[in-house]
Amino acid sequence: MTDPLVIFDVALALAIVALAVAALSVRDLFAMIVLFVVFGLLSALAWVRLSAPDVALAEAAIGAGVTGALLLKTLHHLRYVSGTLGQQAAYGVTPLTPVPIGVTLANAIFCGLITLGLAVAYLGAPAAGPGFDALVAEAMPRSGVDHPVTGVLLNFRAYDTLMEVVVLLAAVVAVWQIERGVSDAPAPVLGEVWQGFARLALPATVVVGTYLLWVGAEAPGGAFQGGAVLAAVGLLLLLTRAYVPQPTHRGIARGAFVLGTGVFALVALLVASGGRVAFEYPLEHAKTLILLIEGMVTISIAVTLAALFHGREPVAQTKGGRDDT
Amino acid sequence: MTPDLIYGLCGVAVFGIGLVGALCAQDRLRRVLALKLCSVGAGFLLVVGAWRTPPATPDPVPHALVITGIVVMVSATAVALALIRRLQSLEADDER
Amino acid sequence: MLEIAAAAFIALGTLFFVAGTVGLLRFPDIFCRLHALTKADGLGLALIAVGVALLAGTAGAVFRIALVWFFVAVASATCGHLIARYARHGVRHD
Amino acid sequence: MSVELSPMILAIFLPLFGAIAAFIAPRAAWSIGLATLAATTGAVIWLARDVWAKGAVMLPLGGWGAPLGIDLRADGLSVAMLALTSAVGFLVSIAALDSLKDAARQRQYFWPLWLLLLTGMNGVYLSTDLFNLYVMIEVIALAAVGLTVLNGTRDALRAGLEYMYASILGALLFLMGVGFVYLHLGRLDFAGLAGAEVSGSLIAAMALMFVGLALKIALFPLHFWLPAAHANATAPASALLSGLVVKAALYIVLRLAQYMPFPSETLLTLVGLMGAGAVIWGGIQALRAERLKLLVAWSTVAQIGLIFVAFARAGEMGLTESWKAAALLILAHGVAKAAMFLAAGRIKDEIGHDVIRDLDRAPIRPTLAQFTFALAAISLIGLPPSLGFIGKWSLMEGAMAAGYWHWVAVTMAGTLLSVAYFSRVLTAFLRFDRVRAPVGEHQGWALADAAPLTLALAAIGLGLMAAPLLSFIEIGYPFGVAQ
Repeated sequence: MTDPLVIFDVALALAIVALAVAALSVRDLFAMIVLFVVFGLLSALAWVRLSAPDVALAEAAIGAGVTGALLLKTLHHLRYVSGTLGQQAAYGVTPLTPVPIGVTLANAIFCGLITLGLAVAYLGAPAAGPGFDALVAEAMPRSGVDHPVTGVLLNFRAYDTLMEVVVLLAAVVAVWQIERGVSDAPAPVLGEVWQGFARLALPATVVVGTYLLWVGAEAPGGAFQGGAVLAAVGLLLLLTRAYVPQPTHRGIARGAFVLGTGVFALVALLVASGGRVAFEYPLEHAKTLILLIEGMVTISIAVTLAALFHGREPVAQTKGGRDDT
Repeated sequence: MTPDLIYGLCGVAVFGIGLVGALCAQDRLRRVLALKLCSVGAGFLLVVGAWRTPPATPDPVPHALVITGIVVMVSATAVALALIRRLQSLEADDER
Repeated sequence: MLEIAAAAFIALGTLFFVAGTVGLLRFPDIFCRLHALTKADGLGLALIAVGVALLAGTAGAVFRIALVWFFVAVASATCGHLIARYARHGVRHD
Repeated sequence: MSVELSPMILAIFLPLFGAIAAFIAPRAAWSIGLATLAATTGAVIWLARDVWAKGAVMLPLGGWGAPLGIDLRADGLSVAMLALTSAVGFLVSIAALDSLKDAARQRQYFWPLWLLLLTGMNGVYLSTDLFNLYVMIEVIALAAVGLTVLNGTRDALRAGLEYMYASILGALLFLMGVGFVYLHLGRLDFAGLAGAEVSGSLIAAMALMFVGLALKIALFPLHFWLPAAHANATAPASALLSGLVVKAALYIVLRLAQYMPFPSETLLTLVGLMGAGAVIWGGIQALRAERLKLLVAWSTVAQIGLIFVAFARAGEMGLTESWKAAALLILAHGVAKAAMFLAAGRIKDEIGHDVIRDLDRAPIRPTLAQFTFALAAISLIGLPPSLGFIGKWSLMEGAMAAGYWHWVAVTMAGTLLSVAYFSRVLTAFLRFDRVRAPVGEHQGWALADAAPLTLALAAIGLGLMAAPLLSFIEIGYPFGVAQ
């Protein structure tokens, strides 16, 4: 029969499942995170196979990259507060009560049955069933962009995308709220080679991020992928300590967090005139407006993701680093 | 055996594995990771649903939805991790 | 002809990757493993990049493949250095 | 060029802009917040007038129209939920002014988080698209977790983390369900769901979405996270979480039941049984609770169960009417529970603790807060003429008419339990014989009691307006016309 690619697909799918199992079962938390990042990258590869390059880019940059960085940062912090930094052991602040094997087994069987049910339901679903294909194809000429995914994200379902940026805003507000009074774990010294690498990588990352944003109008890429890559610039700056967040920068940071949401929502409201409803961009300006929104959203995403990585709101460290009011 | 079938089952399996982890994992960090696995599983399902046998191009709407889902998930992860960091700092203070 | 050459390069590159992976799994300590991994993978990637570049249609694509190779090489060298540094000195803070 | 506004857009965008402004200008946050709430309430009133005059209204965002685009839709039920949210929210905000006055940082973050929460909830009540609902419940989840841990205590953080796990898992189950709906139907709007033929993937989708939402509603036996989260949050946050936030997921369940080829008799019975379990278990736990706020939180678990019992009260045939009983109970619980949590917070502030056993030893009696608590309890127990009474009455009436006496029995049992656990508190309020110090009976009156008292009075008074309320939520016939 067969396409040799089927062998590749099966192997990749098995590897993905195996990595998921391994990430959950490996003892060492650092190994867990590394396995998870590899899992994310292979998932992205699978999505390339399924002709979803946009999703693959987003997953690789955000799902694997930024999430992995967040997890590593947290692990570093946990090891620092528990005094196990530099030791091989897990951080072990709270000793974990061992679960009886019976409970674990029962849970596993329960989830297994659910998964089986879902698999049966999936196999029963119409393969390559109905979809939005025809509707999108019909509406694309009126969207102002040439790349369908960007058209969906920023025009047809722009409301969803606005709310997604709102979720990001809610996250950074919540993180700043939650982490007040948490003192920073000392950043590790990474040495000359690392600094040299960062000097090389910084400009390249800026270029790649901007390119991804720009190219989104006609090819895979766009605000989210570009924003995530630019967030990596922020991570590099924070890790090399080329930039140290200062309390006086809070105002600018807040402005950058809300920039995307604000501009997006304002544009959506202001276009509603002359018989148009909210989010209905006039065709002759659609491309400009979408690019404007994408640019602002990219800035917000980049700054927000970097801030989520940094965590704590930069406050003046007084009273031994605590302000619990 | 078509790619959508293979990866669809793979996605369901990943979702199930994530579910086991979310229910069983003791460690706080591992539970966050398990939830992230669930979200990747759900992403697989949507991407697979969008797949059309070439030369037809896939349906872009689910792709956009998955991108939204990925960004939403990273936000939720960040909040959960911030909670863990704060909580673990406080608990470490207690022990001292 | 070009395709055969490309296939040969890619096959050779894959062989290096396999060798690197075997080294990763079989060598006794972290430095030997790093040695196997960075050396073999660096060469493997370069060979595969050459093979793919032979198949690439446009100059732009070749340029991009070269960029990919370059950045992966720099990143993996840096990672190798950081891992070795950590293994030798542990983490230092200031 | 004049911008044409729709009240639906305003109801979502005003809180969003308010949140942005409150985040950028933390010092002015409280005034921005109150102004935003007043404006949002105005928009909801405008929308209510529109709906009253024209019936259900629709707005295709971007002009694309479902299924490609996303439509906003408002009918009687959605306007009732919006009105509940903004009215209760407004009063809770006023109460928050007082209870957060000594905590500068809490106050600074309370407003943006609460306004984002409002954005999310209003978005849910107007949405007609499954994926959009997923994004909205995530907005709600993140803002709600932020509010849960506002006071930063260890217990609140632990509870908040559990809440976060439950919330994310619930949302992801919902997302997986959305995936299955797409596989089967190729569209995600409500209109596409209506009249879809039942298949394996649709059943899987329904099950996933229901379990996900049940996790967010804290329906028994998935309620494990709720008591700690609601009991340990700061008082205005508890009022918002218990009174409003769980209602958003409940509302989605109502909508899904409306559009999906939902109920077979067995399924409804299952839902009713889960509700009955919640009524009994929540009641028992509330009886055993040692702290006032924990008791109130457990009573939320029980009351949510009651709403599901109301939903199942008359089986499949009765669903065209049953949802109204459920909706009435949702409204009644929203108002009364917000009042009760605020009152409990006031009592705790004045007395200095909320250990139920020692409430009657306190020489300080915050009389007005205690009175408010009692009024809210009347509505939650379901004594006439409160809105809770009307809800319970229509529940039992329907169950009796359909001959489903077991649901009547469950409701009676739940009512008795609620009488029992609330009287634990009320007797403590009224006993003075264990007080050592001279009693300052009228101590602890404060302007801060005004907002909860208004809410409690509304919970009672709305019962007198039940008939117009019912005819209003029927606009747009959410569940079709009754036979």
